[in-house]
Amino acid sequence: MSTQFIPTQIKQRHTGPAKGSHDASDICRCHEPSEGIVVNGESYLPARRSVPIVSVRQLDQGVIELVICDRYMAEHARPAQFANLFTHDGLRLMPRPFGICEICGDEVSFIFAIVGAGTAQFAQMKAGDSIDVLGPLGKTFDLTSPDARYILVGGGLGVPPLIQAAQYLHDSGRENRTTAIFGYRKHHFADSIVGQYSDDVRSIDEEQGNVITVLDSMDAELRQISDPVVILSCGPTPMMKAVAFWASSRGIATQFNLEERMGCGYGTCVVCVVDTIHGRKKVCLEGPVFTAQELGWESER
Amino acid sequence: MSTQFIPTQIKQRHTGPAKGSHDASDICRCHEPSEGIVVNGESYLPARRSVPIVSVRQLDQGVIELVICDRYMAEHARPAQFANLFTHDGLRLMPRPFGICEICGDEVSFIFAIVGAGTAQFAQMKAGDSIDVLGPLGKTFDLTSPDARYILVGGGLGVPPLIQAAQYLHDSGRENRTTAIFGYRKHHFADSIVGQYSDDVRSIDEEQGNVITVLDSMDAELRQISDPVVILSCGPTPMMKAVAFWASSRGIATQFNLEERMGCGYGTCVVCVVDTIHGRKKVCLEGPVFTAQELGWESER
Amino acid sequence: MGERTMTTAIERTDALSSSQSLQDMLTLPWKHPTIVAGVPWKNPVGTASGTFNVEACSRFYDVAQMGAVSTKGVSIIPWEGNPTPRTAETPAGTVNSVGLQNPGLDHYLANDLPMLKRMGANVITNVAGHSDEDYIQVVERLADKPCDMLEINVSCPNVSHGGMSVGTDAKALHHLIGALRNITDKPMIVKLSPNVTDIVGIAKAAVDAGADALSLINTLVGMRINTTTGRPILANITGGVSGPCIFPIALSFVWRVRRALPDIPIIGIGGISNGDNALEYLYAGANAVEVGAAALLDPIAPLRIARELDDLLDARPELAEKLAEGRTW
Amino acid sequence: MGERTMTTAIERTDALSSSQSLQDMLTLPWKHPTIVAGVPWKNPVGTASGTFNVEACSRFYDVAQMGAVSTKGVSIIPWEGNPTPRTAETPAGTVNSVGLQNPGLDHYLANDLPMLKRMGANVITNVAGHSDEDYIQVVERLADKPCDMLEINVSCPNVSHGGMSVGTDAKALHHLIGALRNITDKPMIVKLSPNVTDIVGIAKAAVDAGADALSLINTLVGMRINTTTGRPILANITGGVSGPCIFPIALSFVWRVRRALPDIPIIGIGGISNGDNALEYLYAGANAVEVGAAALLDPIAPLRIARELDDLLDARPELAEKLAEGRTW
Ligand SMILES: Cc1cc2nc3c(=O)[nH]c(=O)nc-3n(C[C@H](O)[C@H](O)[C@H](O)COP(=O)(O)OP(=O)(O)OC[C@H]3O[C@@H](n4cnc5c(N)ncnc54)[C@H](O)[C@@H]3O)c2cc1C
Ligand SMILES: Cc1cc2nc3c(=O)[nH]c(=O)nc-3n(C[C@H](O)[C@H](O)[C@H](O)COP(=O)(O)OP(=O)(O)OC[C@H]3O[C@@H](n4cnc5c(N)ncnc54)[C@H](O)[C@@H]3O)c2cc1C
Ligand SMILES: Cc1cc2nc3c(=O)[nH]c(=O)nc-3n(C[C@H](O)[C@H](O)[C@H](O)COP(=O)(O)O)c2cc1C
Ligand SMILES: Cc1cc2nc3c(=O)[nH]c(=O)nc-3n(C[C@H](O)[C@H](O)[C@H](O)COP(=O)(O)O)c2cc1C
Ligand code: FES
Ligand code: FES
Repeated sequence: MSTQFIPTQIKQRHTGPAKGSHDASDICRCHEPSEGIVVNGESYLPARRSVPIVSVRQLDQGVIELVICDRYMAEHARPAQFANLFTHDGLRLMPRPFGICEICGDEVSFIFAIVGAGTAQFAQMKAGDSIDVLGPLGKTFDLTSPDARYILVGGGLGVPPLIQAAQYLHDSGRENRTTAIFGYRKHHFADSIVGQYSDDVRSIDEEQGNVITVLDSMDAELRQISDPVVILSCGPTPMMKAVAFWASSRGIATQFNLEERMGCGYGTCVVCVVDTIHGRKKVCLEGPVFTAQELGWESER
Repeated sequence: MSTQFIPTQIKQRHTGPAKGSHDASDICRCHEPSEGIVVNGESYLPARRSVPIVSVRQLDQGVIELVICDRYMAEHARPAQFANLFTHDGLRLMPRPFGICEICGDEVSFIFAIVGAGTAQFAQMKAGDSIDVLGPLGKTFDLTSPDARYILVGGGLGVPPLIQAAQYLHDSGRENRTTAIFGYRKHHFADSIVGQYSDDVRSIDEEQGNVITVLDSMDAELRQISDPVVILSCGPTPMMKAVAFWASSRGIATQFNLEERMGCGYGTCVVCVVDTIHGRKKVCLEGPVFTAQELGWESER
Repeated sequence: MGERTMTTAIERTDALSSSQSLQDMLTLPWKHPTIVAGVPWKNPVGTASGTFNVEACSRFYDVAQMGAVSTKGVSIIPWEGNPTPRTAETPAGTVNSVGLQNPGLDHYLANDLPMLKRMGANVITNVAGHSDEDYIQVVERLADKPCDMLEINVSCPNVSHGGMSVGTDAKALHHLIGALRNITDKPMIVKLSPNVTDIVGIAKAAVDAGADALSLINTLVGMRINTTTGRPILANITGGVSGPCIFPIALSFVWRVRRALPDIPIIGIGGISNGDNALEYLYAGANAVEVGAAALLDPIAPLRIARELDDLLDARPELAEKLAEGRTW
Repeated sequence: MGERTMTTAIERTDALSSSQSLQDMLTLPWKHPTIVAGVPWKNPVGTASGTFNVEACSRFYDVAQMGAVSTKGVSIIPWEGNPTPRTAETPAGTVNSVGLQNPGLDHYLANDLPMLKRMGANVITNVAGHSDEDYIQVVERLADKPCDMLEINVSCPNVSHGGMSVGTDAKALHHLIGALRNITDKPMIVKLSPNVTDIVGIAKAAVDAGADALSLINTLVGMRINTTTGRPILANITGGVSGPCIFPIALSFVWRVRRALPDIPIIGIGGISNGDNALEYLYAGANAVEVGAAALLDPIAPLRIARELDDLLDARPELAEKLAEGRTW
């Protein structure tokens, strides 16, 4: 097995007690009901709300893990769903969407790169601070096939939804059915995290090649599997297109988690569209998961 | 003596150690040089800067005292000068000007009413937080006459510059030359503060009358004084005009501390003007102190 | 100091500070209704076109609680809009270039409109077109449909033909609105563009031609540039700016049109993020308001703002009474 | 994800985050000069008219360090401006109605101009008038005075005659600028109003009539209302909106004029609060920028922004070289 662990501490959140400077049971009480809000017999989703931050830590240069406490999101989020985070800054009002990463009790983690003003501000936040969130948003990966073998192909900051997929499969007793192929620029910052949920982590960095190199090396192995193979992928568009091409030429099903600049994140503004074979679709509401077929990526390279 | 002390604690800041949750000597080190900034032999004023908050406390319902630590301001501020405070809120960028109240070591206090968004945010701040300030700004009361008797006539939130005048006179050995006549809506929230610097505090609230009632009661007393009498006043415009009329009919000199909505506070935008007999003048740079004569208030009522 | 008062309400109703429960927001009776061009609104707050999609929003709140809902611009055939990215952040706002992507009138009539009416919403159908003929076809087909009002969007900065070009030319606008007036009896709101020299001239042209009400403003033309690449962020280069940043500008448009046209019903739009902002529009002379960008930041913002305004109007019985009778401040 | 980069510079140069010392800001050599209408600027950042007063600002920094300083509008006789209150806060901005209060040309020539030149500043004299004749008199008397450039303000929203009415009418503008061109050889910048339907038409009129450069934008018409009294906050009712809120709008004006007029020098103005904002203007096609409202919030903001831009240009040698030669991106 080619897993490479970098010297960040292995996370204990899934099995051990919650981290952060506050006691989780204490911090997590003030929240949304876990069942949405029922008024006159109609059930409504919780809207934007302020929740406490449990911890903020740096995983790598410019890569941050931020953990919030929100019971509703923790109970309802499914792999590939995302949440909008908001700054406290009146000059920067727009939503920042991030893939939901790990879920532990009432806690939900996000992993993001500092790329601009909002992420820089989030990185400065501390345990105990509050942050506004909306979510979970969007549709999930299709993980319904009970005997499928899932290959999680992630690039850079595309790994969070794949970690959530690994955790979900793990928690539903299918951890032996996942392989994580993560491509990093340099440090393998997420290996220890996904390693909690999958014992087959084959990561790679720029010096070593790319995710296609790893897929190629699995070719023979995959041919021998009789179960259906499904690739879940999230990362830079060129990477995802390469994965789509690789998989389609082998008849392997693929599901891609897309990103697009968003206005609202919940389907009301038609800002976040992507071209599909069925026309322009909202990534936030009709996605973020699309198959290679829907995207017309099967024959492209 | 008609001084009325309300049951707020007497402030010890002038004589005792600094309040606030931080040790003042610790909190006050990180700052502006006290002598402005000299570059190439030219001396410049310090511009906007971030300074620590030493304490925030409520003096009365909706009336707050906020103390900052800023050595430059503490050393250079003179009575009637003011400072711009700024919110941390990108939606509310404009300066909030406040009269400089007490000075103690490197600490400077402000007293303000919560009247809008900015003051509400300042009231929420805590010791140890930082706040952006610019100042001291504006001109000072003329307190050069060594033997004058100063009557400080303040209304509501107009008292801070008069407290600073009382402190200044006190610190230059003239505390027996000040009488503070403060008119309050209800609670006499500043008596204990000004009482540190003046032993003649004659305050009044709406139920008891107004500052003119007190001035009238001093009429005989004042006629017997051979020293020049100078009234310093700050408060609602109708009050100040009444004071101007009362004083001018008695030949008493008056200096008024005006307020006007400001764009910059340091004389660059011409937003804050007041009509004077010499034309429209900038309150922030050519004021905030003007005499009744300059304002043409002598004959008005 | 004469100016200082203890009653400024700005902060009390600030965005997201509301602690009202959704339960209360959805069930309390509305105290202060209004009437716009003869159509009763249960409160003076509507959703603004392009920021309200019934499927998306009704998951968060009962859309029938709004004074009205203005739908995304509907065109006679489906439009695919502009390429992405379609949004960029601006200080205290956003600039978007959706370009009126919408699935077309047939889809609207088969899906959104029946769903909205089933839910009990007061529906304003926002109408888009590339040409007079486009608008005419949509309005004609809506004549017997159960929408309550029409809002003719002649002010979208993101479509090259029609859209803003009609809304910035008094003559062209007069011609279009006159033509539409001939074919519909529905209360017709004309939505105006702020990107003009003479808003009063444009407003008068719309009213002369038969508009029953005006809504203003649509977005202001704007853009952002990525300083890493040196290129515009929006694929369409420019887009429409909305959000709190445009609030004072939009307010002055409403004020100026109200001064020039004392009787026409006006819906104020632009940068509203709390009840106090909405109130400023009512004092500027609006009969009602629509909330746009704020809904992008929080799905229930329009409802929260309606509740805040409803409470603020308690202390202003004179204004509330005028609104209730379809008059304005 | 293709879009994600690690190099966005917005935050690095955010307002007030600069830790550069005043010492450095005032003494380091400038690396990236520009040329506007033949006049060398030591850096591409000037102060905007109405937010720079030499007496007030020179107490905080050496004004000769700016690329240029644009003075408050100067009229032939003293103007007393509008009544107070003259300012109100707006989301991420401010609205003002100073109304061009200024002590008149004689005072300017006796005080401000000599003081500025003694200090070594590159001086743009901003010219105000109520009529063509007003402007002509000021420009005539400035012909032999030591100011470096003229900026003709035909875009102030706060004066009833002249001011914006000239700046929103291409014909009137062409007439005025033509008349001024006949009487001055000084580099003449015409400052344009954003409150127009067709900025390109206006810009062309100014250039055809002999403008050497354009500066844009002046403020957008706006207002605020006090919801306690129901009355406008500004005594003048409406005023001009400036500050970060107008940034995307102003940027698009510069972009559009640059596309239509590839060769005219342009000074970008509006909502600049850091070096990265200034850079967006340069990529939009400006040769230089002016900083207005940011200086109200911090006296040394213009200098800080100039330093931030100077550093940002280090990594953009191609752009820097073009600017140094008086060309644009
Ligand atoms: C569904 C979805 C899931 C995502 N998940 C992750 C994740 O798990 N980890 C991670 O690091 N990043 C993720 N991203 C990208 C992330 O949203 C952006 O990096 C982030 O919004 C940048 O914010 P900023 O304030 O730092 O940048 P700024 O440039 O200051 O942002 C300005 C505006 O542009 C938007 N924006 C800027 N870059 C992007 C981008 N690449 N994609 C979308 N919007 C952008 C911001 O949301 C904001 O509205 C995701 C994006 C989407 C759409
Ligand atoms: C020279 C001077 C000294 C002052 N000293 C004091 C003092 O010691 N104590 C005190 O309580 N108040 C004082 N004031 C008034 C104080 O500045 C305002 O109460 C305060 O700015 C209101 O801010 P806000 O954010 O709460 O109100 P908002 O209404 O949210 O403010 C919006 C904008 O309007 C301005 N503004 C609003 N009301 C006033 C006002 N009455 N005067 C000037 N600007 C206003 C604010 O500065 C801000 O730019 C002084 C004003 C001036 C000009
Ligand atoms: C994403 C988005 C899409 C919009 N689409 C439309 C539209 O289809 N038709 C229309 O008339 N206005 C449209 N608008 C304009 C808004 O209805 C509103 O006039 C404008 O955004 C100003 O209000 P705000 O500041 O509250 O957003 C759109 C605005 C946004 C932000
Ligand atoms: C208080 C104030 C006064 C102004 N006075 C003038 C003026 O006299 N002449 C002029 O051409 N522009 C004037 N302006 C407009 C500014 O120069 C500038 O064009 C505008 O404020 C936009 O830039 P900003 O967002 O950086 O402030 C004034 C602006 C402000 C805020
Ligand atoms: S972001 Fe608004 S519809 Fe997707
Ligand atoms: S507030 Fe700007 S000159 Fe006084």
